[in-house]
Formats: sequence, structure tokens, C-alpha cells
Amino acid sequence: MPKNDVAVVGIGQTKFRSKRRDVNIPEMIYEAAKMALDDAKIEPKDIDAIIIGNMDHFEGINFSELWCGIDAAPGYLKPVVKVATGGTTGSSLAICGYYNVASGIYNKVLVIGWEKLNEGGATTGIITAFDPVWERPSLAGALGPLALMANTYAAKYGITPEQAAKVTVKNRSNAANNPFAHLQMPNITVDYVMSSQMISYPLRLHDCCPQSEGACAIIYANEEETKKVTDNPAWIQSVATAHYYTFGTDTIMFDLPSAAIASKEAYRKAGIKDPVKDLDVAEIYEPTSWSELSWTESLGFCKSGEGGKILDEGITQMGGELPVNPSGGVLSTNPIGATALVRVAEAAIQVMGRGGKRQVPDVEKALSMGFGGSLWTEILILGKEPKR
Amino acid sequence: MGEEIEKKVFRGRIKVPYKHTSGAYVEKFITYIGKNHKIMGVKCPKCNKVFIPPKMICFECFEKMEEWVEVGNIGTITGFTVITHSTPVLPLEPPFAYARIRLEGADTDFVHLIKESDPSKLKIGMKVEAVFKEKPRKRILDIEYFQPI
Amino acid sequence: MSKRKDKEKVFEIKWKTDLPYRYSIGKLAVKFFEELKNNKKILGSKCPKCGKVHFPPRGVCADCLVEMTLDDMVDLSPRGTLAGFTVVNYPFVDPNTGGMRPFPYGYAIFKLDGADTYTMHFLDEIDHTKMRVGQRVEAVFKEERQGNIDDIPYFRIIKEEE
Amino acid sequence: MDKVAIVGVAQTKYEAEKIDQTYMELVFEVVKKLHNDLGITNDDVGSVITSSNDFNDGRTIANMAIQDAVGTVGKSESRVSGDGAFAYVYAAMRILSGEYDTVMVVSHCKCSEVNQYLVNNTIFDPYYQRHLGLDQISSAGLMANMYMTKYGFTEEQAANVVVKNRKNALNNPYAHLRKEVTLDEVLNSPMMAYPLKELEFPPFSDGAVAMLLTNKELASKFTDNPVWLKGYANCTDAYYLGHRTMTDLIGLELAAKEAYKMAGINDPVKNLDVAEVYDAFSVHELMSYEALGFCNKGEGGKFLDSGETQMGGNIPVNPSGGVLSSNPTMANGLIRLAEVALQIMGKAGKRQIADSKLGLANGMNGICSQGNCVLIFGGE
Repeated sequence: MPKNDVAVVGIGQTKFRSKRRDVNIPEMIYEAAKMALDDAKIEPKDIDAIIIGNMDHFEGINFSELWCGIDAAPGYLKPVVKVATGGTTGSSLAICGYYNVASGIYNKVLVIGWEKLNEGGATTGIITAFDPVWERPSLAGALGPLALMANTYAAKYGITPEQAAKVTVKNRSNAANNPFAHLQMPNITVDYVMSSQMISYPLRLHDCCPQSEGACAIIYANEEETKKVTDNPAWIQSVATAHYYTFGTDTIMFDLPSAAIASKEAYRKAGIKDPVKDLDVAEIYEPTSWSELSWTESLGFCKSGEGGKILDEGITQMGGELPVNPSGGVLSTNPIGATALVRVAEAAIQVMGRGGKRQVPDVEKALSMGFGGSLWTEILILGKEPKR
Repeated sequence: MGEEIEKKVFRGRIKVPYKHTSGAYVEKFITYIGKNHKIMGVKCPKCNKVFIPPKMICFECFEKMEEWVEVGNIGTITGFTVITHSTPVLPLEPPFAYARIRLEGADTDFVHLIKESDPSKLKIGMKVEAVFKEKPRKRILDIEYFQPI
Repeated sequence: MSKRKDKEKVFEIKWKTDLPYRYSIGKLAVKFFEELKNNKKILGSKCPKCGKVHFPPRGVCADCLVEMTLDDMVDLSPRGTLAGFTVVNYPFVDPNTGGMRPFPYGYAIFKLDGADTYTMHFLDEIDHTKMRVGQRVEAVFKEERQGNIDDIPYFRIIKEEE
Repeated sequence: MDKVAIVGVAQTKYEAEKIDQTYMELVFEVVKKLHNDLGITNDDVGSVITSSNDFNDGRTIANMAIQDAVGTVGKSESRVSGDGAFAYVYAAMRILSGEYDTVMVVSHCKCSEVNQYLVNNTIFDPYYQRHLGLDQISSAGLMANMYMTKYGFTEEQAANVVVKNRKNALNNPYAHLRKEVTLDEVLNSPMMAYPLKELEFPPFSDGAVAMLLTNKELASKFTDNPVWLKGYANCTDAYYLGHRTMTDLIGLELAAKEAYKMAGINDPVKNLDVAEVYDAFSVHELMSYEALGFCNKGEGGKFLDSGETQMGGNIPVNPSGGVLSSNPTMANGLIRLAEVALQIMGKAGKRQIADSKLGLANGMNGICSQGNCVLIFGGE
């Protein structure tokens, strides 16, 4: 059991868009940080530490935390630390913030994930994440490998493009109820997705996540500080991380081994036997429609190959047994450095019952997932009750 | 020997043309330099400090700053150095000087260039004046350098 | 892929990052490219403890946390089995050049006969209807080789009748 | 504060270039050394925190390149994108949270693979500072000149820091530069960023460092003299150079005060037995004496001349030879911690300070001490 229970007491998100023409990087981050501070009713000077991160070569700013931690967040004369692990940056930030408080070293910590993707470009940045000799010459960012794996997955379990398209339809109609989401398509149809331009077979444009600009901030507090500011926090019940090999290609990405390992550990720590029964909502990391089908299997929501089935049976729809991505997910919003932190924030919003039109009724336990690097997964489970 | 080394390494590069949205504060500061040869700062409503270069947040008070204040084109040197090492991103041929300058009316210093290669010719407290570029290119170097007066 | 709706002038500050790197490739890769250049051979590295054959070759077996040296390098067949395929059909800036990478191009993940890890590389086909998981693929070697990854410009699909 | 111990450290030799090693192999060397020294296997390691920099390694997610070498297939690893000392702090937090019994910290850096001036130039923002071509050398010159002008002390005092540290490095088998320099050699080396000359700047080095942390219960299983964390603080100064008091290291000063309070130190020179300070350039160590409260403001030069920070002094500073002798940039902070740990464990060989009980180490991020963490370690 950790020394100190840790709760999310404040949340801030910018309205995610393809291009924020009106603000520069610190000004964009300030929006989310200020919103989280106001939400938590905590004075900027009372924040003990700031954990902030993005992916360096997307915007080309080295030690970006030393600029943004001071000019966008109340970091002056305080600890400002950068954690960055690729697509999992957001969840790594959330987990680092959790340990900052669970260790008892700090009481109130501000965690910020951000990305201004269109200043440099996602695919260009992602290519630089891989081996310069063996992988970069042919790599086409994340979408290339994700397309390869979608074909592997399709061949193995007979999954059809229509089943994949239904994920986009579910998530982007969910996003219509989420004021922060980038792509909101209330009347999207399978045909609309199936007729969009072929990007990288079998991935069409609307099978893929967008490039978004925006920031997300959450504030953690220990038990004592939490009581002072809210009686409706979201407690962190368990965190788990599973990394994998250096070369992303050593294994097949569909049926994601690290998701199976990390989710089992997170479930064990949070006392979850059957995720579909014991969890009330899940915010997972789906860069493509196909990813959600396969990775709900790796997360133990169903047996291998049945990701399409549980979607068709409505289990993962709003109103189903385990709604997945009421926020619209990554398919609707993808500011990579913030994406996995948005999952944590949205899970917290569901636990706090503040989801508005996207709220799942009486949520006790929510799962959030980060994916990135060479097939890494991070899980945080949030709940209404503290661990003890 | 060079041939041996080349076998052991891969000559790669990270080459990306970044385009950074400036935001209102950078736009006004850079535009005023280019168009009006004026240097604009912003004032914090709480501690009344005038910041050069200008930005949205006063980091001491964590307050949004909205009041613009024109500062002088003349200032005093509060620190300087003369560099001799060359790098691919230097705006001038070394040796030349970097100086910290406190412009009249500003409460913070501002680092820029001085075309001086002999440190004995520069002193803390000296007066310097901004020299503006004829054809501005929307960047901080639209002030080409500062000139001792 | 975002549409350029209202292209009103955004005040932007431009910065062309150009960082040249001299990446060390390690002794095993030096040997790999030597053999590739001189003898058209493809080498992997085999873990002395668990026997897992890694391609591309590398200095550490992650499962056993054991070193792999030049003595652990093994010959691999230039043929393999296709595990996944796609046709990359979207524009992006290639950070190696700062310019756009030409597309479309075929892209495959396959496991070479004798290897225990998968690998991704260019494929000579750009019509996805001609690709199928399970097809056999083969490395295509340049005649004039320099000892770098371009010595195998792409893999080709071995037609059934061959 | 609860207990967390360093139970073992490992370092590679620091040198100008390790051209035959990939990042994976470099990190594997130091991880294997740590495992062998402690007689442990990968199963004894609960989770791993690494530190690296994407600009220096030429790779976004730089820790991806070393995954195979840190043994985290299916295990938890995270990466602090900054100096290794900050990664130690995150690892200590994982132990103190009670969720991990052992955590390994690894930091690596190869300065030989990229132009270090270019990498440091990218720390400056693209709007107001980067086009000026600023880097760590020009900023150091600016700081040194302001400091020396304000407190009026001599180039000899600054140069003597280099002489001291380079002499200490002779006793450090890991050090990159293990050749003494005389005062004249330093003073006559070509001027680089007035008033700093070439030899007043550190070399560029390749290398890696690792250490294992455990909780109180497991510490004795690994070592007879664990090194306990007694005090810690972290403070970040303003970002723009012009917004900082560059004549004093305010961030380091505030961090030191807080760390001393936590460790119950009221007179650092008396209470501490050894200090490994981040000497980014000659004058920087003198400024650090003042910020760390070893002496009053402006008396850094005098304090050096007094011999207090020499090997025989009351507070020997940088027995390892410091950054001025070995500079694998991103690993510098963790090397400071490792060297203090070796002193307290009595394993510092020829550079051992007799019965060191309490030591200080500090890490730095960014330009001219913008990000500072100060850590106090003790034997009991």
C-alpha cells in the first residue's frame, strides 16, 4: 500500500484543434494549467512541484519544461521536471506525479502534458523516435506500422474494415458530447469512414487519429490536502507500466503483449477480477480504429479476436456494460504529449460524475490507458474510494 | 583512418523546418521592431514590473499581463561577453559580443548582440542603442545589434 | 491531413533545425554491412543463452540480459514470410532529408527464415491487392553495394509459381 | 522522512568517444557492471528510471534505444528527460511510496555524436533567443563576467578551480581527463567566452552511470554501508537569461537551504564531509560555494584560496575531478551522486576522504543552473 493515497482534485484541458493560430506554446499550456488550478481552487503558489512533458522533436524545443514550466505554469523557484516517453508521455507524467505525492515528498503536484503538433509534424517527429540505421529509412511514422499490423490482425481473426469503421463511428459520435474534443462528428456513418481516402491500406483517413494541438493538466493532492478542496475527487487506485523491446518490430503489435501485462498488474493492485464487470468505464489509447478492436482484447475485455464482437454487441458502446472512450478517444483528439494524460483526466471526470453529456451513469472505477514507444502500455485505474 | 571511422558510424540528421505560431505578444514585439523601430514591453498588473522581452505571464506573480509599455531604444550594459568559438548558428562572424541590456523604462534585462570583438572596449554601465535592420525578416534579429553610444 | 481552411496569415517564427549526428552502429552492424557488401549475406545475432536469433543483429539479448558478440552472429536466409503489409500513401517530411519522402511505396513486416524477430522494410509492390499475409518474400540485393541499408533497396514477393 | 538507500553504483570509463558502442551497448556495460558488483540478476530489480536527452541522442524517445539493456521487457521503466540526478529523485520516490523495494537508475550520454553547441542552442526559445546563436559557452561567459565584475575577483582564482579538479581526477580511474594542468596553462589557453578560456570549460565526454536503490528492509541484503537520502530539494530559476540574477545562483541557493533544513544541517562546511558540485565551468564552482552557503556572497575565490575545498580541507569539493574532468552532460548529476555514495561507502579508492559520514551532491538542468536539485546523503 502506498504511504499516501493520491487523488485527482483539479483538471484542465484546452479545446483541442488541428492548429492553434492564436497562441504560442506557453500561452496554450497556460490555458490548461490555469483551468486545473481554478478547478482545484488551489493557489498557484501552493503547488509543490510541476511534472510536464511533450515529445522533443515534434516542436524542436530542448528542455521545453524549463521554458514552459516558468512561463505557462507556476514553476518559478519550484521543482520542474520533464518526463517524456513517446505516446505514453501523458500516462508517464501521470504516474510520475502520482509517485511524487504517494512518496510523501510533495503534497500538491501539477502534471501537464502538451503538444503543438503542427509546428513540426507528427509523422516527421515519430520517425526520429526509431533506429536511424535499421528503421528510419523506411518508417512512415506510426501509421505505417499500425497499417501493417491491422493486416496481420485481419488475416488472423477475419476482422473486416466495416468492424474497424464502427470504432470511429462510436468514438467520433461520443466526441460530439465532449466540448474539448478535436473532431466531433455526431452523424458520422460507417459509409463515411469507408469512403474516406486510403492512407495506408487498410487504414483510411477516418480510421486514423488526427494531429491535434492542445494541453491537458491535472492536479494531484494527498489525502489531507484533498479534503481541504473537494469531497468529490478521483482517487488513484493502481498504476502499472510495461515496456518491451527496443525494436518495435521484434513482436507483432496486434494483441499487444505490454497491454496484457500492464493491465493484469493494474487489475491485481486495484482488486479487479473481471474488467468488464468490475470497471464502469474505460478510456483507452486507440491511434487507429483497428487498435481499439485488438487492444480491448489485450486489456482482457474479451477473448482474442472478439474485439469486433463486443463492439457489435454494444458492450463498449455508451449504455453498454463497459463503455469505451466516452470522450471520443484518440481517434477524435491526438495531441501526442497530452493524449495519454487526457485519458487519465477523462477517467477522473467520469469518476467525479462531471462528464455532462458524455457521463456514464454512477461510475465507481475507471481505467485509463497510455500507449507509445516500442509497444509500451501504461495503465492507471481511478476510483471513488481511496485504496485503503 | 577516416575510412575506418566511416564504417563504424551512420551519418544521420534530424532536419525539420519548424513553423512556430508566435502568439499576440511575440507578434506585437517583433512587428513593432520591424515596422516602427520601437521596442515594446508588457507590465504586470500586480508587481508593476515591465518585462522585456514581453510575454503573457509574469512568472513571479503568475498573472496575465495586458498593459503594453514602450521602452527606450537606448539602454545600459549590465553584463557582456565576447565569444571566439564558431558554431553553425551564429548570426555574426566571431569574435563578437553578447550583452545583457537594461533598456530605459524596462525592469528586466534583455540579451542581444554587440559588434565588438575587444572586451576592453566594453564596460558594464555603458550606454548602447538599438540598430534596426533595413529589411525586417520577422525575427529578433530585426534589431541587428546594439551600438555603444 | 488537416484542411487548410482559412489560410489567413499566421504570424510565425521559422526555425530550420538541422542537427547532423554521427551515430555509432556497433561492431555487429559493421560486420553485417561488410558481409552484405562483400558476400550478399544477411547476418543475425543469436543469444548464447536462449538461442533467440535477432534480426537486425544487436549487442544485447533483452530476454536474458546477455551480451551478443561477433561470435554469436549467424547466417540468415534472404527469404522470409510476410506477416503484414501496407502501401504507404500519405505525404510527410522525412527528417533524414528535411524534404518530402516520395510515396506511395510498399512496406512490409516479415520474419526471415531462421530469425525469431520480425523486421520491416520496403516492398517492391504498391498494389495491396497483390499482397497477402503468408506470402514468401526475398531480399533484392543491389549489384553495386556500398555497405549500407540501401544495398537491399527492397524485398520482393515471390510469386507462387516460382 | 522515510528511508531510501543507495546500495551500489557503477560507472563506465569517461572518454572522448566510445565509437564502437551503440547507446544500447554503452548502457548494457554499466548495468552489467552494477549487477555483477552487487551479485544480483534482473529479477532483483523492481523497476527502472533512466535519464537521457532526445536532442543529444538524436532520437525522440531516447530511452527506447536502451530498453533491451536495462532489462525491462514486460517491466516498468520511465524516463526523466534531464540530468541523471533528477532521475534518482523519481526513483527514490518510487521506493518511498512503498510500491517498489528496489529501483535501478541509469543515465547515459555521448557528447561525441553531435555538435554540442547546436544541441545547447536548441534550449533557447525560437522567438527571442535562439536566432542570436546563444549556447552554453556564451551564456557561461556572460555569467562569469557579471559575477567577477560584481564581486571583483581574479582570473587566477577561477583558473585555480580547474587546477584543483584536474589534480583530483588523477585519483579517479573513471575520469576522462587524467592529466594535471598548471595555473599558467589554464590562464594561457585561448580565450573562448571572455573572461573564460578554453581550459575553464569541461571536455565533451561519452559515458554512463547506474545505481541501485532499495528500501530500509532490503538495504543490508546488498551492502554493509547503505547510503541514505537525508535531504532533498529542487528549485527552478527564471527561463530568459535577462530575467535572472546571473551574479548569484538563486535556484541552487534556495534548493540548498531547503535540503539542509530537511537534513538538519546548519553549518554545511562543518557538518558535511564531502561535496560533489556540478562545476559546469571554472567560475561556476566558485559561485556554487556561495550558493551552497560554504562562504559568504562574493567570497568564493577567497574560499578556494583558503584550501578548504582541497582534498585536505574541511569540505573537499569534487574529489572525483568534477565535470571539468569528465562531462558526459546528461549523466553529470548522477555521477555526482555516485561519487558521494562511493565516499560514504568508503569505496572511493585513492580519492577517498577519510570517514565521510555526510555528503552533498547537486544536479543541474538547462543553461547556467536554471534547474537545480541538491541532495544530502548520510551513512546512518
